[in-house]
Amino acid sequence: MQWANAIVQGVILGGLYALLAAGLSLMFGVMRLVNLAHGALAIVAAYMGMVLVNKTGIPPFATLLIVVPVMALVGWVLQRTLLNTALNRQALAPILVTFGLAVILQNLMLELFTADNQSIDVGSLAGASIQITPDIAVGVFPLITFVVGVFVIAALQLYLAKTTTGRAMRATSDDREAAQLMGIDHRHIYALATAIAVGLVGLAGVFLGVRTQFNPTFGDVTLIFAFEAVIIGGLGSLWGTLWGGIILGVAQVVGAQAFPSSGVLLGHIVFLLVLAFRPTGLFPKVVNG
Amino acid sequence: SGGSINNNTTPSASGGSASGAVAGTVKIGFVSPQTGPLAPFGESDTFVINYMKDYFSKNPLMIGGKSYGVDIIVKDAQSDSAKAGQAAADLINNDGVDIVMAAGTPDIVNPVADACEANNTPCITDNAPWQPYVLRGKDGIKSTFKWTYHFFWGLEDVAATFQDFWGQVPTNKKVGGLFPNDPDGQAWSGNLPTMVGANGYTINFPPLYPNGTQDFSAQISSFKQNNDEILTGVPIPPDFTTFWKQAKQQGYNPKIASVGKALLFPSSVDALGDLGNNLSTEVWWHPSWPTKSSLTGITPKQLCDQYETTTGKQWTQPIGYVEALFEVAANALTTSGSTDKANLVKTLSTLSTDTIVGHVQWSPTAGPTSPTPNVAKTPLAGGQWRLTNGGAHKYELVLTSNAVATSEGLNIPLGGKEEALP
Amino acid sequence: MTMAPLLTVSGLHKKFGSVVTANDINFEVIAGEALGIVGPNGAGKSTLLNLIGGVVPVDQGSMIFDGRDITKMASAERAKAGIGRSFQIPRPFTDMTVFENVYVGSSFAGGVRGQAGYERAYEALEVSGLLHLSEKPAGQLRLLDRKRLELARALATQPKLILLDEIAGGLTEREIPPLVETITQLRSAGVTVVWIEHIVHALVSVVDRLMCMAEGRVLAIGDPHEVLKSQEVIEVYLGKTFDMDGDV
Amino acid sequence: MPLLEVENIDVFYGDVQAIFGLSLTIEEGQTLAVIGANGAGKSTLLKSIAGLCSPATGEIRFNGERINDVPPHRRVPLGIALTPEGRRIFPSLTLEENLLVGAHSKRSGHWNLATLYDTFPLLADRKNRLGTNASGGEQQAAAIARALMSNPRILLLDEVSLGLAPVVVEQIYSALPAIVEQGTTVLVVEQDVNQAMKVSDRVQCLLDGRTVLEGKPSELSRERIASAFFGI
Amino acid sequence: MTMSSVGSIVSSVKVRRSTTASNIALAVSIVVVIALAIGPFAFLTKGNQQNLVTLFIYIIMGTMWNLLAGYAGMVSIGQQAFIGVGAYGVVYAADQIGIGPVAAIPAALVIAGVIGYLVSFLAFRLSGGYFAIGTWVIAEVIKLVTTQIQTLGAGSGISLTAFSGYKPALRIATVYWMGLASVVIAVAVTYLLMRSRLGTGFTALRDDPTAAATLGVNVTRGKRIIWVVAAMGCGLAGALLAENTLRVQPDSVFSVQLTATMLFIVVIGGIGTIEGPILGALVYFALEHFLIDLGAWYLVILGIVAILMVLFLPQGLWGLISGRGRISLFPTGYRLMTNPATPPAVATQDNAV
Ligand SMILES: Nc1ncnc2c1ncn2[C@@H]1O[C@H](COP(=O)(O)OP(=O)(O)OP(=O)(O)O)[C@@H](O)[C@H]1O
Ligand SMILES: Nc1ncnc2c1ncn2[C@@H]1O[C@H](COP(=O)(O)OP(=O)(O)OP(=O)(O)O)[C@@H](O)[C@H]1O
Ligand SMILES: [Mg+2]
Ligand SMILES: [Mg+2]
Repeated sequence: MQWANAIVQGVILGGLYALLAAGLSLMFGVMRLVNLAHGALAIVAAYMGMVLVNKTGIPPFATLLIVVPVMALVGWVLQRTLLNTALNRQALAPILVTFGLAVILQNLMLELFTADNQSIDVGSLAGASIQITPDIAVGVFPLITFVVGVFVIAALQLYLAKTTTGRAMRATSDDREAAQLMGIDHRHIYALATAIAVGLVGLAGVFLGVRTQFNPTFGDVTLIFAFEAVIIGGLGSLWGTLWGGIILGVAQVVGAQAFPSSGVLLGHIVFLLVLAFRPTGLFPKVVNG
Repeated sequence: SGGSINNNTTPSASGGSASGAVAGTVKIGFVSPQTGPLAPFGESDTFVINYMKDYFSKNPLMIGGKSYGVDIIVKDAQSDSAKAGQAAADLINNDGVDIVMAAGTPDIVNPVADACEANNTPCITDNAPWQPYVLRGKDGIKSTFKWTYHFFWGLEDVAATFQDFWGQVPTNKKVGGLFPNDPDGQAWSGNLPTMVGANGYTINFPPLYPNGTQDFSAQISSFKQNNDEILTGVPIPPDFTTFWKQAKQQGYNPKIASVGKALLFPSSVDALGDLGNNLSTEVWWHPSWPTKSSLTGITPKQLCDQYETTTGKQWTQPIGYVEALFEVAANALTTSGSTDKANLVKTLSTLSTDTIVGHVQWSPTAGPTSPTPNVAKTPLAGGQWRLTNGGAHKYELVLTSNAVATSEGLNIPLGGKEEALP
Repeated sequence: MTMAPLLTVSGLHKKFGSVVTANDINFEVIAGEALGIVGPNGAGKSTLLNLIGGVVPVDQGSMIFDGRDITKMASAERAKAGIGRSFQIPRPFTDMTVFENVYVGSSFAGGVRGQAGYERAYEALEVSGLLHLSEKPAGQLRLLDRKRLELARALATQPKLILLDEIAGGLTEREIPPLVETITQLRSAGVTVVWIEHIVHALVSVVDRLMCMAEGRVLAIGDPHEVLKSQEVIEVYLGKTFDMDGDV
Repeated sequence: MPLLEVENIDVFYGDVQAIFGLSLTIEEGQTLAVIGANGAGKSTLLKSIAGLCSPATGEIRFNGERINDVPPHRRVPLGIALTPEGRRIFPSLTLEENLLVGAHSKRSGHWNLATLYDTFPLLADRKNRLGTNASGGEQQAAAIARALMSNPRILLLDEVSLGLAPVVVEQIYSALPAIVEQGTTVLVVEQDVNQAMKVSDRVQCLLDGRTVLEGKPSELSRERIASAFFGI
Repeated sequence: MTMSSVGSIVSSVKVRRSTTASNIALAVSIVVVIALAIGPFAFLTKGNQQNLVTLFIYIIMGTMWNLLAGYAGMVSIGQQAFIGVGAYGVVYAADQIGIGPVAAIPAALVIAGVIGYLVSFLAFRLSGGYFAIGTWVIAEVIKLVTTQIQTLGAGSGISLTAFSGYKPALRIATVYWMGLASVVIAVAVTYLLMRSRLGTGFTALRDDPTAAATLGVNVTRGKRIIWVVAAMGCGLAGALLAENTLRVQPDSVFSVQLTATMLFIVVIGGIGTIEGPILGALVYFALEHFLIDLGAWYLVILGIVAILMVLFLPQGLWGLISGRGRISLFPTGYRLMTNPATPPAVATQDNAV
């Protein structure tokens, strides 16, 4: 029963990873951009949510109505200013620029909010749970996170596959110049993709802020797990990212059940095994040519 | 806001003498984590250092009959032990400090002490239990020290304090242990079980998990299965929050939870929302301590109030310990009568100071105040965080155990009795 | 010229996902000959060169080159064994000069370093008509010179067999004859040539034999004019209105 | 009024000048072939018209309006479509999705999926194939069809027959009359001079970034073209 | 066949590999190194020596990351793995095997090399973005495994005690000389590697691995050599770090921040040159020295500087100084001197033979 519980909790944790990774996956997929500022941006959103809750007293979930659009706007501006220029430079540029951005954001937050641990208070929801069997109980909030994660991935997948803009995004990701020749403004498309991605980071950040305590340097920890989810699933494949998150979550929790000192380690090892045997991830987007 | 750090780091106070001619300057180096993940430990340093600079500028030290100005040079360890070691070596070899001080977790204290040993410079540290400080060689072998001195409580005090809590609430005496694989977690898990075993408590702890773990289902199911009615441990605050919320969700409800580190700072407890109520923790220092500074005469209550008005934040426990470092250093310098380094360590080896955190006394052979040479013990108490429901702060730390401190001769008033968790 | 096969390809298979690009390919390249390869787009011609050159691993089948089984050999080893190749889309080392590009060929696969390597590279440049650009960064070359560089690099490896993939593609009618001339000379110097080209008349003026591929199979192989007259080849490749005489 | 006028443009790549004071005029409904040796500047000319290169001096007018400063993605809605050198099919999209992206600018007209599948039957059979898996010929056909999806007033075709099997070249050229019939103006760059002469109303020959010869195919002899080609 | 049968016979092809600037640079470097070597007897205080060791560590780190990314195109964010291995290796060799602090440094280097070699079989299954993240995860794995080893202090870390008999001045000078030797070796090995035929092959690999392979460059072997050398170099940096600070703690020596430092050094100095990382390390060291007192603002400034460099000065400071590579103090290229003065007039059109 412990094992069943571990699997259930792992799947649920995977939902959080997928939610965290969705924006990363989108930017990876559309712009081939490895966004190392992803974690820091999530923490920015968490602080934003916290300040809103503390200052205005609005319910935590209502902050999403402000945090997500504001983060989306941040994403838009970021792309139009720094990232579009970076994408025109050498291959290393985006990695370096987003890394620099992460350092800047982290330390600005340190100046603004100090290194104190903070959290977004959701009151009694924090401890609420649903009893599934006598031995398995699932937290309501983690469950909400999981459902939101799945919903976000599904919506994003549909958006990319079925809408004109989604198609334009994929086309631009394949060949930027050719897309321009189709009448697509690549800077607009990229900015839109980044806006969506950073908006999703905002969503994930608020959920993270409710789930645990955060401080300005907390982003690094989440970043590596989100990356693993994206890569296990295969670059650019959103369903892959969801599966990647779930596989990672289950590996960590079930791993910890077997070897409590090595849950995180076993998660990493599963990740490396996937890479060793399927270097392009489990659900790669295209056969590379 | 944490305030700007730059004005503390440049040497100052050297010229500001209020009482006649200054014969020289003593340089005190101070290493603290001001940025990075350990920054909460260094947060109050700025306040205390400014307070001390202000004091020394008006009250030069009298050493060997001469008046000395005091230069305090602060270096940021950036929460990194390698940087902490480098900072200490830099203070010694480039800034030429006479004495080095450091505070805040073994990650900072240990490398600074190592650097001072290697560079033959006196060093005074605190804010880390003495066991991880002493046992840091190969296989946790006890190191011997010549130049470095430490004062703090030890794990035996935590064990005693926690048992004092636990005795106040009826339980099955089964304890679940949540220990991370870091210096604190290693030291606690290595010592606590035998220390509480004598009184019939058994600690069930799964192998140490790495910091940053995102899911504690394995630990929770182990505690549930073992029916551990008591929870203890020394997790970092984010991990404890993750754990505690999950424990509630998965139906693990211990009767009492006594946790170190995660519950040290009020901000961490605030961040638990209402789930922080009645969690208990060891208390190093508290405004109600019946002590005062041997240097400035300030009382704990006054110092905390001053901190709260200056920074607008709730008082924290490291404040007293940072102040105490300066008391000890000043006492050592004046007692030794010179700034000679060898002379200073000789003085330190038997130095006795009644500081704002309690009595600090080293002795060359193990004794009641000094479990091992170079280490002095300070009193410990215990308390519970209670929701104030509309008070100045969300939570107040209410003292519920003073057994250890009392046995060491410090009579700390209790604020209440230990209450069981809901 | 001897009639001994320099390269024997037997039962070669290759699939990319569901796309079969080599389907039981069998043929021999005779030492000293020039073999032309034509075939519709996507027939698997470039893939075949990739398989021979070791850029892409074989699914099934074997290849014997110069008496050695090269089926599992790494591409660097094949280059050392004497297989040189050019790429359909030129792949210069953009951060190096033209000379350095060619020196990579002579010093690695060619196995001659230092002075001897420099001389080999120099010769290859001269043969390919690139000597005057030798100090230019290869990234700044235009298409024609990039194609020449492909040839020069392959030559510098001192190959026994040279695999050419559409080196005349994109060249104008007037630029083709000199290239044809270079290849003819190489051949008469004893280098075996396998050449893929859609400019059929250029190909036919050089090669001894012609192979036509379609859908990963060998459709026909033999005398160029015979092959071009084959009904199947006309259908899948040449088209009914094809006119051999295509120059300006 | 001519549909497209290029007047005295100079185009640079960094420090390198590729086009020198070039001019060109094309009337609506005409087919113009641009020929010339390697590096003559043909692709650069088309890229300048499509907006991927911007002339340092001179003017490009479309339908009488100066478009020098209009970015490439805004030229598509005006009715300019380029089939670039190397096809540039989107590899991770199916061929049909490639065509749909071509319709991004939402210009209406004769061309849509149905009419294009009629004109290029080979695409109809393979519409669900990923771009990356299509053969060179399929890609070329898709690239032309994709450009037509924007119902351009002028279609710019670069190196239509490069690297294609003769039979595919034949198929593609046989689709050209249907395009012209819809009133689409065509500017084609072609290596194969014979092909160029067959399909065009007018031929313009470039050498080193300048026009060296122009006229009706019927008026130009092989010798004049040959000498114009290489400047001898 | 010989090609001479188709081309003209060449008797005296001349290729130059050094320049006046590089000869001067070599001479100056030798003088500087000698001066630095006698420094502890003459003009360097203990504090200077310690600071210089930090600078040496930065130079080694930058040089190694540049070797990987700048020369071999392998963008790794997991180099902290080898710093950690080097640091722990030195403690293990010096204290636990007991070979003393000096011999422990080469021992740590070997340990890092062996682990680097083994890890390469996993890491090399990845490329591009996968490789970057994969190496980071590998570093985390090595850290997590290290923290399970009780004799190495597990999660608490461990102090280096081998120096306990040394007087401070001798200890500091010993570490300093080891550091100086290390930095000279690291830079020299990198330079010689890049100057060798292998180096030419590596540059080719970075530009186009497929084409390089068909010209006989053994891709995997070449990459593996670079990877192992970089692992050993980072191990060396880690060993020096441990000897300079005397305490090794997992979160510190396995911190991804170390790779960030390498990245900043290379970006500031200029990627793909020998000079760049050296210059970058000097600038980074100076920035750290002067701005560290600004606390968090220091890192904000560093971040801004790095972003601006990447966007507006992608060749780094060295690129600016050298006039986009026109001056090279450590040239690796081949200049063909036997060049026909002018190209044949119509060479571009029809002189293919
Ligand atoms: N890596 C790959 N992944 C998937 N499909 C591939 C890959 N490489 C080649 N193909 C497919 O294999 C088929 C054969 O390709 P190849 O390049 O060998 O054709 P070709 O005969 O050289 O054609 P062309 O004359 O157009 O150059 C094509 O359909 C191509 O899309
Ligand atoms: N991206 C570029 N950077 C620098 N120079 C370029 C670039 N593209 C083209 N050139 C140069 O501009 C000139 C004209 O090139 P362009 O591609 O327009 O010629 P073209 O007539 O299309 O030739 P081709 O038949 O080879 O396609 C050539 O000298 C070429 O080297
Ligand atoms: Mg091909
Ligand atoms: Mg062109």
